[in-house]
Amino acid sequence: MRIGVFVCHCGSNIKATIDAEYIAAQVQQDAKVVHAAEYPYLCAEGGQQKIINAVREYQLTGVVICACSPRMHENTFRKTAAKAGLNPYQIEIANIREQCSWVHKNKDAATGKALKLAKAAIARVKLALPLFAGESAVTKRALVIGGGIAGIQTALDIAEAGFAVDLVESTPSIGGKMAQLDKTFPTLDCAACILTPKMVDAAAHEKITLHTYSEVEEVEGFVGNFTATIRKKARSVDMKKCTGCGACWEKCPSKRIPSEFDCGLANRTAIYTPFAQAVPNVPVIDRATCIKFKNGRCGLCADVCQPAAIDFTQEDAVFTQEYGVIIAATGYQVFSLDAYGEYAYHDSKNVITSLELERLMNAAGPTGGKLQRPSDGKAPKKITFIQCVGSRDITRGKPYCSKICCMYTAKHAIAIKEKYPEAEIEIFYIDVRTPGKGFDEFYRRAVEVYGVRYIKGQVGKIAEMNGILHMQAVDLLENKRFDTTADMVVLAAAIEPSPGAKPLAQMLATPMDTLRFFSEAHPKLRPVESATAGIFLSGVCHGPKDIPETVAQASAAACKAIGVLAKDKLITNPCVAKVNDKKCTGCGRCIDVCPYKAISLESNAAEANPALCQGCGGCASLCPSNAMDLNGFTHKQVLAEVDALCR
Amino acid sequence: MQSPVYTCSLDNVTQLINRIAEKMPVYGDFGSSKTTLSPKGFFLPALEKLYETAKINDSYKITPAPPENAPFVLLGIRACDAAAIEILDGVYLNDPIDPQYKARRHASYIVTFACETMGANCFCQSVNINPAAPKGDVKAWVKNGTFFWLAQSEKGERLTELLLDLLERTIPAGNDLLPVEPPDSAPALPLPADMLSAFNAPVWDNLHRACIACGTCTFLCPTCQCYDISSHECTENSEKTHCTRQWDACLYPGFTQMAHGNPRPSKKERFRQRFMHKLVYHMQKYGTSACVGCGRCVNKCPVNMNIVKVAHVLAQEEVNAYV
Amino acid sequence: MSVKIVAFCCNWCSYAGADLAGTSRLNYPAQVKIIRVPCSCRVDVQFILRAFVRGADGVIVCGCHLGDCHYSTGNYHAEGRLTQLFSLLDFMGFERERVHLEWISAAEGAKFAATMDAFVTQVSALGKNERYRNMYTKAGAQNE
Amino acid sequence: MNEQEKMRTRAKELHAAGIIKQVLAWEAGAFPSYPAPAFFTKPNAFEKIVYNEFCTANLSKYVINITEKTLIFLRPCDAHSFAQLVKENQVKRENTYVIAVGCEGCVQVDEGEARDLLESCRTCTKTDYPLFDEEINTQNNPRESTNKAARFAEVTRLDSEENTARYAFWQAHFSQCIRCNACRNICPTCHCKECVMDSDHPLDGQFYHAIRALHQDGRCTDCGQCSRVCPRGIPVHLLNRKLIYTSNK
Repeated sequence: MRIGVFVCHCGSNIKATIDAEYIAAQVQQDAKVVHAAEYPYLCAEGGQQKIINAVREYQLTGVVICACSPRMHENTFRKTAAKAGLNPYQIEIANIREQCSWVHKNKDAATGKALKLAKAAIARVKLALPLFAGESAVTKRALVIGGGIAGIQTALDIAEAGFAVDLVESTPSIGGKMAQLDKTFPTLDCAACILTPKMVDAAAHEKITLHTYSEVEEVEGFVGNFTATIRKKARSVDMKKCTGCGACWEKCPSKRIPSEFDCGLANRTAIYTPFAQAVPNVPVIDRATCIKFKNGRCGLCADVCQPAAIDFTQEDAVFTQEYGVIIAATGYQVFSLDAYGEYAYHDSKNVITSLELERLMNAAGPTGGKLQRPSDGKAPKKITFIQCVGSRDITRGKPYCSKICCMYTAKHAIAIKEKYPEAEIEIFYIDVRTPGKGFDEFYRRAVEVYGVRYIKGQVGKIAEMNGILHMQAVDLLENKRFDTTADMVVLAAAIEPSPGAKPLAQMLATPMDTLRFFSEAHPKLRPVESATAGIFLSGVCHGPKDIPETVAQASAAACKAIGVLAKDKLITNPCVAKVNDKKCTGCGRCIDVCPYKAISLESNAAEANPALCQGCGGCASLCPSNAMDLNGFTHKQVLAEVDALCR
Repeated sequence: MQSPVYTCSLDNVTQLINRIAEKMPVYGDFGSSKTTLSPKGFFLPALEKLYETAKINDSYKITPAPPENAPFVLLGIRACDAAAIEILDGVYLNDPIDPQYKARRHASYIVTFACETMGANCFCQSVNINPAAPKGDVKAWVKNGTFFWLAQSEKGERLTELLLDLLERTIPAGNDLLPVEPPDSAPALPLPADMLSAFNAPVWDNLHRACIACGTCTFLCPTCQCYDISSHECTENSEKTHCTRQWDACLYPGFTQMAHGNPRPSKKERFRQRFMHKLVYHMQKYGTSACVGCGRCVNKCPVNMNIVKVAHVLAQEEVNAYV
Repeated sequence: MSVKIVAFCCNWCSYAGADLAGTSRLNYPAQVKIIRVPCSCRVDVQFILRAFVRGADGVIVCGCHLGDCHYSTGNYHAEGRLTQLFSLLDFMGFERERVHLEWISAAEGAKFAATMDAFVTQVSALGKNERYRNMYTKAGAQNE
Repeated sequence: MNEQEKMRTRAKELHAAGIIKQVLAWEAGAFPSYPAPAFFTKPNAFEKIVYNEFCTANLSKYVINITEKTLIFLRPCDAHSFAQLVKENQVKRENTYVIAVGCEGCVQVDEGEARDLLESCRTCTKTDYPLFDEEINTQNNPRESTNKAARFAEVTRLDSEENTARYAFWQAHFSQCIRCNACRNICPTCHCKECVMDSDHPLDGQFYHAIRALHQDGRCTDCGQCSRVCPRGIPVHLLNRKLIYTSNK
């Protein structure tokens, strides 16, 4: 056994609090360490070459890298070892940066600990067996969950690369939040004009299958071999026959249902499509409010439907499908303002959220695009916008900045001034954040060309008295409190992950942060991949973003997914469970602990299927006779590591 | 010339013991019956440290454990245990002599005590040991309410000199002595005729199945003498190691574990080895069986398997449950 | 002599949390030494007891929050197994405060540092671990 | 106790009918109150089957990996151990013919005299037989309700004490341990081919009892054999009973 130890300086990150020479010297006391060296940047090209040369020169059979966290460069150094002809799994990393030099200021303590960690890694590498990655097939099909612009863009990109995609959307039509918008910043082009073509492309693309009004219920398997169970909720309309003529929803007598698409500002019928340009343009019967389903009478829609597409007996259809990759695109929802009673959102009709304003401004909206006060329908002369409602507020709201509110409020201001030049607009803000391309120029036009008043301050309280909204406010720049009035107040409410995100994350066994956004594999280096192999993140499900960023990330996620689908076979993780059948008594206790059902009993001894096993080790630590062991984390290795650390 | 017999009254026997205790530590007493554990632990402790090694820069220093030769007295040893000690002497004091055992054995004074009645599972008479006439440096017995003390060896005389002022010389009358041959003769423990027929007897196949190979019988047996030597790293710092000797049992799977494996692979061979050693191999080499009939194994075996049953089954060979 | 602490951290959450404590330049005592395991359910009862026998004074096992485990049910098994171990150790008279189980996510660097701080203080209050090593010796006779 | 007669007759009948090849029961020993587990293959030996309060050994472990069809007599504690072994594929149910026998508890024997009831029988709460083909006198299992309270009395008493007192209690016991492994070798659910405490010496024997108890967690049938066979009288069953106690909570 010939071990080489390489201690990295990581510039000053390690060198500052750890004496690298001392460690390189001390580890040589171990007879099996035949070479020890230190280097300013081991992960750099030069550093890796130094390792390769040393492996060849000293015929090393094991390498220990004392540097940053294995989560950062384990794969880099495994590739380096492979290049030098060493088995990639006979390399061990001692984490002396994130878990030593950066967290301990006292140099002696840090150096002492680093030496212990190095010895532990040496103890592990002495027992590291050469491991060879296995292979597993890849199902050439992708599953995109969420039909907003993010899901649509990802689906289109994957389909363009020639792979089949299933796009699952829980509402009756794809389009997501963007479909509800009027204009989009910074170019003020109409949301529907740029979205609907993509929706149609997605529906028309022969590689994309749309599953609207459907939900994913269960996901099993692993990258390349996912199996998803999807429930297509009964629309009560036969999609093949329906032409979308609309006769049914004209005749439907149950008309007083608040439309979710219009944020409740308008009503819809029991049989409905969310909006005119819905894709697929096939209505859905909302069984909770349809009279036929409630008490068996009516059925008018069936009578007027020429193609006889209405089918009240339709059942939910549940099907399972294999996928190679899964992309989460569950989007966002507006943060509930219940905690913000001072803005009288629930008391006064004229205090609305920005999304509701989008519907009021939209030509296809409840008011046909005319800006009216929801209370009396009059055109508001004076409108006040309040920014950061719920955002950047650790006490009652979300700790993060929702990123898109400054820009869409500026857009609203410009759009209103375009249509109603005499309207007076005040915007209370903490900071105006305009980081994107052409964003600040857009905001400057709102102030200079359209005369929108930006007040750096907060509104304390809003109360509506005989139709007028009275506000106590403070102007931080003038450092004065003042009262003001308005006909309408628009709250730029925070955005949060949609409710479907948490259950989906648990189904996919993908980590989520405490704010219910999907956790990316690495904030800077792998932003569109989740921590679970084969699962990618597209759009706001990963964090607040505007449309340009969402589309960019959607395409990036598609590209990563294509990276997997393009392969015929995937290299499987060799650190999987293996059984010593001489010791195994066939008691079967390990079978129940395996989350991947990878273990089966063959002729009275257990066997772990390397393609299914993900290497969690639950079976290895449960087995009383140590018959089951885990490659890469064997009993002997961990025990040796414990010894090295405790002595 | 036989040394004189001394007596003293029952109640100042404790004075005798205290007097000896002033000179050297005393273990045991003239209790009602034999001890649960056998006295072999005084000569061959369950765990003893043989030597220590310490690494000093690149050489090693070995410090053997000091021999324990401080004198001590064992009181109330019964005939079976006294005979057992002689059996152990035959093994450990003949070539190659075991230094640790020798140091302890030469420092020891054995004061035996005669048994009037047989314990529930005692069968010493079946292996021709007379409970009333134990060997040992000094033989003591109680008859008609008086305590008798007879030195039987040079060590015994040295011990008696300490107590001359407490003891009176006497010429024991006829009935003061204990009967020479055993009070009621029990059936002799049958010993196998020859080694080969015992080794290949088919009864072993079934006889061993009840045994759970726990080794309790070897642990309690006064004549079981096998040990294992192993060295351990000191937990505090890895530069120091110590080598220890501890009792082992032929019933354990690791007993004769060698590089290629174990010559006695299954419990059957190991079970057979235990009784073959006691009844046959020892008889061949030393002329007596290694069983002294103390009955400790009979009493404590968790599945009630013992040497008497094995001997009877081996010898009787008539059709019975095990064939 | 300061106490020795061994921390078993699961690769997906608590080990990443420890790394985050590093990238945020937080601070916790140097006696804590981390062993990476794929999941908290990989921590075998033998590893914990071996650490104590070899001289550790405290052992802490960290895993993902329940429901967040990368292997979906790993931390449930870990919790079941370790609760039984801790209750048995307490029953045998060992100081229950020398062992601990904590759920720490990849986003909780601060919580990681705080947990380690608290655990080191808790174990230091108990001092060196004598009981774990002397259970089988007559009041410490044999073990030097 | 006329089960003994019925057991002998049933054994002969079943053997004669060719249903079974051998019988596993207890056989009178060289000394009266020491019956030992034994396999009977010859019909005329069936007369030697005994069944009394001295039959303390649990028979279920002897049938692991048995190949010939064997008649086995099981009391409630043996039956639970046997059921656990069947569940863990250690014995093929079809290789066994099980007769459940009534049990009034066994007694500890020391120096030939019968002492009081075994601890496990004093605290026995089992009256059911999970698996059996026939029954003999199973109705007269006297399980007073006091047993239920007695079962965890010692565990709760120890729990209520200071942990230093508990440590002293266990150190006094464990320092007597001679690692003879009788508790492991008699335990029906301890059936590893090679015990981890023998080969790898992961803990140099320390915590042998803790590890053994945890290996039986969820599987131990509380038959009490481990404490019964301990030559040093260490109450190791309390460790398993504590685990049962906590997992019941």
